[in-house]
Amino acid sequence: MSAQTMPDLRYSQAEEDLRAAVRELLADRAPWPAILALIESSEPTDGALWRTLAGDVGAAGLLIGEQHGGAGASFREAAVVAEETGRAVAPVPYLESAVLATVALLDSGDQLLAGLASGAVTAALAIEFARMPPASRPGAALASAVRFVPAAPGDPGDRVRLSGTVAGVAGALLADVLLVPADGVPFGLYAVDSHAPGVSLAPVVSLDATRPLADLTLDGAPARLIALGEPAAHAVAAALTAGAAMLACEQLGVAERCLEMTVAYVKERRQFARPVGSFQALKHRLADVWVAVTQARAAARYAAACLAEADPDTPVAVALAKAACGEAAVHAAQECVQLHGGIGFTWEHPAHLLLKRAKSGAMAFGTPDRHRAVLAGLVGLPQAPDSSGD
Amino acid sequence: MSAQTMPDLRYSQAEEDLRAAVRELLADRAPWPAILALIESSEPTDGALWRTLAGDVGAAGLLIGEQHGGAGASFREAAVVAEETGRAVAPVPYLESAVLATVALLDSGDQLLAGLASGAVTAALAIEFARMPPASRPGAALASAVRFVPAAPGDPGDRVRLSGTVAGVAGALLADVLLVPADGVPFGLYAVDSHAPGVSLAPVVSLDATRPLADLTLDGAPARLIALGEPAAHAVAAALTAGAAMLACEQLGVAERCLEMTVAYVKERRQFARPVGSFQALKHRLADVWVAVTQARAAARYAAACLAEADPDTPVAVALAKAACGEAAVHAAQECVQLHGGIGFTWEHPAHLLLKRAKSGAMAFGTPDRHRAVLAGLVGLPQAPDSSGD
Amino acid sequence: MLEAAGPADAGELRQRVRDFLADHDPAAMDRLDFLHARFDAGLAWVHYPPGLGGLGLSRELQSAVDAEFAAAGGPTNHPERIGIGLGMAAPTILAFGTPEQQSRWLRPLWTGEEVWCQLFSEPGAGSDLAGLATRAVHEPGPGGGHWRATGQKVWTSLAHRAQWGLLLARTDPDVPKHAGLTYFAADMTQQAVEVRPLRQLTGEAEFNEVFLSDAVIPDRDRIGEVGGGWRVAQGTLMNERIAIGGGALPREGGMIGLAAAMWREHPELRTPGLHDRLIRLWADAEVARLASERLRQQLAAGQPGPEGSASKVVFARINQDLAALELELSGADGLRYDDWTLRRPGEVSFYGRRPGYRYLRARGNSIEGGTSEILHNVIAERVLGLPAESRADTSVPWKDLPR
Amino acid sequence: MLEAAGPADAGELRQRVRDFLADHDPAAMDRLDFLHARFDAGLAWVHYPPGLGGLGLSRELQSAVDAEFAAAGGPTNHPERIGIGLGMAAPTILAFGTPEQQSRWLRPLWTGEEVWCQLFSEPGAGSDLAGLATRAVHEPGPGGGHWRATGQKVWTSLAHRAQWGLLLARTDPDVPKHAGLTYFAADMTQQAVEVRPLRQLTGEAEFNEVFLSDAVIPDRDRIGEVGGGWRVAQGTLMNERIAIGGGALPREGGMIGLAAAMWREHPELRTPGLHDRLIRLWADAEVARLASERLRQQLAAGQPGPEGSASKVVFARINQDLAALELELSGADGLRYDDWTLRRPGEVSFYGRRPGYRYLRARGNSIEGGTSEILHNVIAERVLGLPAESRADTSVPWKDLPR
Repeated sequence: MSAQTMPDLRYSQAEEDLRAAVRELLADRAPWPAILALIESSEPTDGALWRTLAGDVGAAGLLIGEQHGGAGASFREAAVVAEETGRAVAPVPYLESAVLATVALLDSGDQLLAGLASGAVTAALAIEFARMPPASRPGAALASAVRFVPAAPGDPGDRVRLSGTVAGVAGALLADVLLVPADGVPFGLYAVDSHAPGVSLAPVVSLDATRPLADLTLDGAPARLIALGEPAAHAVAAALTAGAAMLACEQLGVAERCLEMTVAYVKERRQFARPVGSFQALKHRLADVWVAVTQARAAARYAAACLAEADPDTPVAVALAKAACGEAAVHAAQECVQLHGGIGFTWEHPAHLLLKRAKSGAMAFGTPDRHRAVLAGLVGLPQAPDSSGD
Repeated sequence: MSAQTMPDLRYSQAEEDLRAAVRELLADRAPWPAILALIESSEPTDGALWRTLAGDVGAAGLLIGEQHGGAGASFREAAVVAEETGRAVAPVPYLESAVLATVALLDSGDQLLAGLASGAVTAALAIEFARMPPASRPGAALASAVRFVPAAPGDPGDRVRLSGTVAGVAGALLADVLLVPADGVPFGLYAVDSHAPGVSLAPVVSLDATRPLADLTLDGAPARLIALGEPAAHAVAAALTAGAAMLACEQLGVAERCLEMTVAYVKERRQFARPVGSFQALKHRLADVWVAVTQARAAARYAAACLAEADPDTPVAVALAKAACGEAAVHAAQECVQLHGGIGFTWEHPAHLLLKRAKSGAMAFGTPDRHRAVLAGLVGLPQAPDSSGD
Repeated sequence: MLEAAGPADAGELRQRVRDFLADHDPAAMDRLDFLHARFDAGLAWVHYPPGLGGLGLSRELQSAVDAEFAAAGGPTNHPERIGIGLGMAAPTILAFGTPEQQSRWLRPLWTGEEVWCQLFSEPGAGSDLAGLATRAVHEPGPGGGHWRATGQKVWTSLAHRAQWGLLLARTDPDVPKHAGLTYFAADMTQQAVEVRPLRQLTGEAEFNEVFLSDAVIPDRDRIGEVGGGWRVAQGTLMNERIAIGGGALPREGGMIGLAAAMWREHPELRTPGLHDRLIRLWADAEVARLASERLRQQLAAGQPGPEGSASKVVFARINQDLAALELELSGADGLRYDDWTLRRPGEVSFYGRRPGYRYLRARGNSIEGGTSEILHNVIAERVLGLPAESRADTSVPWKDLPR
Repeated sequence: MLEAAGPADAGELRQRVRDFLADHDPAAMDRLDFLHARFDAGLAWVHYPPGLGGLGLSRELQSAVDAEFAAAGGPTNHPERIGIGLGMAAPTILAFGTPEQQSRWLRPLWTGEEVWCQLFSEPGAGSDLAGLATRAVHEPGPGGGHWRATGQKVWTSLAHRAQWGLLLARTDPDVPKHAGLTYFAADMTQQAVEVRPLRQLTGEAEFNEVFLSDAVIPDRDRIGEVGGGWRVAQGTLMNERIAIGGGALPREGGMIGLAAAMWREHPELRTPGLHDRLIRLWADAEVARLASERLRQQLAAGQPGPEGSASKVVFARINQDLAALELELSGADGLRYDDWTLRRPGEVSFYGRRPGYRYLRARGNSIEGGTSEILHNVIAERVLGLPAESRADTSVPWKDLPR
């Protein structure tokens, strides 16, 4: 993408209105004490809040066309919701269902889209949350450990059965439907009812307790074919790419919240009879965080805009955003803990929720380091040979 | 080297006495204005000062055995002199003649050693100043562009003639004797009179003007054999290894001087009606420089001690020291320029002498990056495969 | 970006340039005559007001105009030689000058007939610009009388070629320092102004020292109120920071392009550690470019944000790191320099000459135009609202401050 | 290092241990009886004075003693469980305690019969320790009377297992804050001391909050002068920083060993960027180890340097960077944690459990035992002699400070 066709990197008024609605809901329904209580409970996702966000606010249907009951909006609007769920460390499967699973279904025009758009159905893409989006070799990167097996006697014609395991799936525990990429001849994408026989989900103790993961085991689970071959591979690749970009936007929100929380704290906290925010070394470090946020924001907006316009520069934009926002979020969260001093190191203070969301998000869909390696390939900066023996 | 046999990393009283003598001489004879004037002159090395340091103070003979008129001291003492020549950005070929050339000759017991020890003779090793010491494959890394040719009619038996070029040789312009590694059958080390016919030295405009480089061209220059085959390769490798270690010590001196100069300046310089050194952000940055210096000092001492004891851990110690001291010196010098503000950016202020010595020194004998790559090989941390295509 | 102001405007504007070119053949006209005519037609800088070289349009439309003129082979005003005039003096004159000053100065400024320089920093007033000591004393007379200025300024680019200097001077030492400053345009060609080259660590004398010894400044050349110089200077500095840190560049524009090219062209110089630094800096540079672009879009839409300070800070860091990388990547060549001879370059370039020069020159990027330390203070205090440093120096009369 | 004190000493000392072991068969003796005998023979910590578990020898000789005892299968005092006693309380008691206090406390401290903890930080007094609010009021009586202490302390490791707490309390609010503090050893087992677990972001409650409600402290358990507590506390803190940052380790000891092992064992997880970080951190960790070793040599030779602050700062940075690297190197496993259940671990370990725990725990390394920010201040002001922060809080009575 050349400078001549640089997209608008600002937020539109409609996007700001959407942001305000989401922020108000999350501030009201998911304040820090509620989240801290939730992660100690047996169900760390707030299903009721998710239904409100998905259905009433319409966040679940943003990317879905109007013909399926969605808003027909773009990744620009979806990005704004991701920023807000990041800011709030919201315990809802927005990224998992409204981005990952939804994008995997978009091209198929499958009937599930209507349920997703209304918020009646929640779905998850059964792929490891750590998985990198495929960059240059989509086919090779999409191998799945799940295999389809011939349909059982009496199964309808579009049904097969799936067996295999997928570790560390995000959003699976709350999902009604699991979208399962499976290898066979050829690669396919299938829908599996999460309560069907042969489906078992084992909760994982995740580093980010607000985003529960689960290990999925399928043992002859009945499945409905969504897409086969190249369309299936494309659907999964598109979902991972969009997921990485929207997660980057989520991380921008995390970084912004960390900065705001820290700035507010250092203005209040007094040591040596002065606000600690009057100490220049801390001021300069917070200025550095703010600078990192301004940079990350531009990268996040560019990725959202490229995705919205299906721009050929999208792989570069997503790798840039995932690396920049991941590092900004971790930087901001680590400074948030540090500059809160001892209190930021306690369980009772929400700083750790932001830190764990930041660090987990930076690793999900590939670390900043791996995204820079992809970037190097995309922009023609090949690696050096091993020189340790010279 | 295990923790049980950790050498003494402190400075002995004898070393401190030597340091004081060298520091006094250099402060007296090579103050900043003198060096600034020298680098604008046609001869940027101070020959008279070098003769005093080499002969009267005895710096040239530290590494040379008493049987050749030297002090029979060790690399620990030599390191202290290097720290001081670094501190002063001294325009003398201590590293070039008293370390590089001297170490190349040590094992041969050649007659030149007596002249070097007394300061009567100055020598240079004709090898590119940027050359890495060989780590794991000494032979392969020592290929030379100079070739020996059969002796001319009438040449004495131990004489041959050399032809070829060596770019960017340090200390060659002031040297009486050039020690030239040459390929042939086999690799050899030769002594060439720098004023002999067939020897031409073209001065190079060097980034560190206090350390002039020259491009050497030999065209049938008469040469005397010093060592042949494995002993020659070993002599050159030992010289490069010792050179890298002593250069690291020199860089420790550069870093220390930068820190001292900057601390003194920020205590004096007032802006906003306060010393700028009272601003906490600057204080913390200077504390970081001091921390880097304390770390670099330990690495430099360890390298000197390992060399002194011919410890098998020497390759690790030298790579560590060259990387750590190079980065500390550049860090300290860059902060020196920055924290002096505009004045540090001018030609009249000596900060740039330190900056150029620091940056050049970090690149000579291999950048910190290349030394870390060697280290990775030495300690068994192999590189990763190229993953940009994943 | 053209869409932002509507395609009708851009099309109409292009047509207007073509109409102008139909009447003014650049091949047939004297260069200055052509530039004067272009200015008078409002096609110099279309975002300036009518009558002052512009048409009161969006700033973003200018690139279309420049492209039309370039395509037609029109002479340029050599913007690379008059950067201070275009980037700092002109916006200041537009914002704070009288209509008479605007008419008098902007046309020859834009055509390059009159070069401008900036007389702000002093040896004792760098980061603490408001502490400056150059005095200007008023002498009554007809037309408001005149001022006599005495003092020493440093870090003055182009002073030896300048007709005018943007001068910040102390006109009242008896009030706190920020309140006692006044802003002038000083005639640099008078005898009382002496310009001496100031040599940098690169060997060049890109800057100058300027000595004012009872230099005369008519009161009509005062910009803004007496005692109001600090506010005017802040406007100039904001424009300087945007000029240094925020230039529009294509992908791989600037220092990153040089480093990436060397990497691609010299596989034998590559090392793994340098690759990691390079790709980090490539990503940083591209993200910084996007952030500058976003800032420009906000400015064009009348939503100025505080991100300009971030751009300058980021630019300096990336430029310095890239220059260091490029030098280390140069291998043995990195130990060489091209030339230490004292020279006075005709224009400023961060990207000229060889890697050694670029490495050294880049060290200045975090000093010139507001040090990175001062910009961090600006961000912390003005953007984040953190408490200001305790300042003993802002409430007492300047003359009573310790020095 | 044995050479430093002369081989005769080391040999003689080894012989003395062997003689002791000949008379005291660890296999045949009660564990505590053995430890008491070892203490009484001066073989507990040989650099302590005779009569207090030592022989007045060089600290460096201790490792030879420990090695002899270990080789003979002697029981240890489980130093990993009584780190605060050994690292902080003992040096403080030795430096500032009365002979009676030394005799009373050091023996059970060393054997582990009495566990010590540290009651310094408060919710409102972290970096600004001298601003603490826990009050101790004197009540006259025989033997100097006693004190009654009330207040809240935080970040107290081992408080739930401790017999004694090193308490810093305010005994005079009417003088400036540093002058009104006194140092005590408080009996932690009394009713008036309540210990509550304080949970960290790791899920563990490694630390505690301690509430003192009119806790009684006999005046004989005061350490140092009334009003002289700040000086005593400084000694304790210096020892704490050395204990955290300066432990003697072999090459690849600590976090670097874990990261290097994962690198070597999992080629499939390697990426080029992580390699660059790993080898940088390997070099940093090894250099930091050498610097700590150099510091220990200086201390042993009676040349204490200020490098202890550097060790703590460097340790925290390297540990944090390595823990982050190890987590990222873990691949998909890095998104998992072992257990968030609230637990009270028996001992503190930076290197225990899995990478997720180590990453989170390491964030505390730059906060506990003096934040890295405070240590930077210490270096800048006490080592480099830069001007102190302007302090409004050091000259007015504590009670008049804003809070």
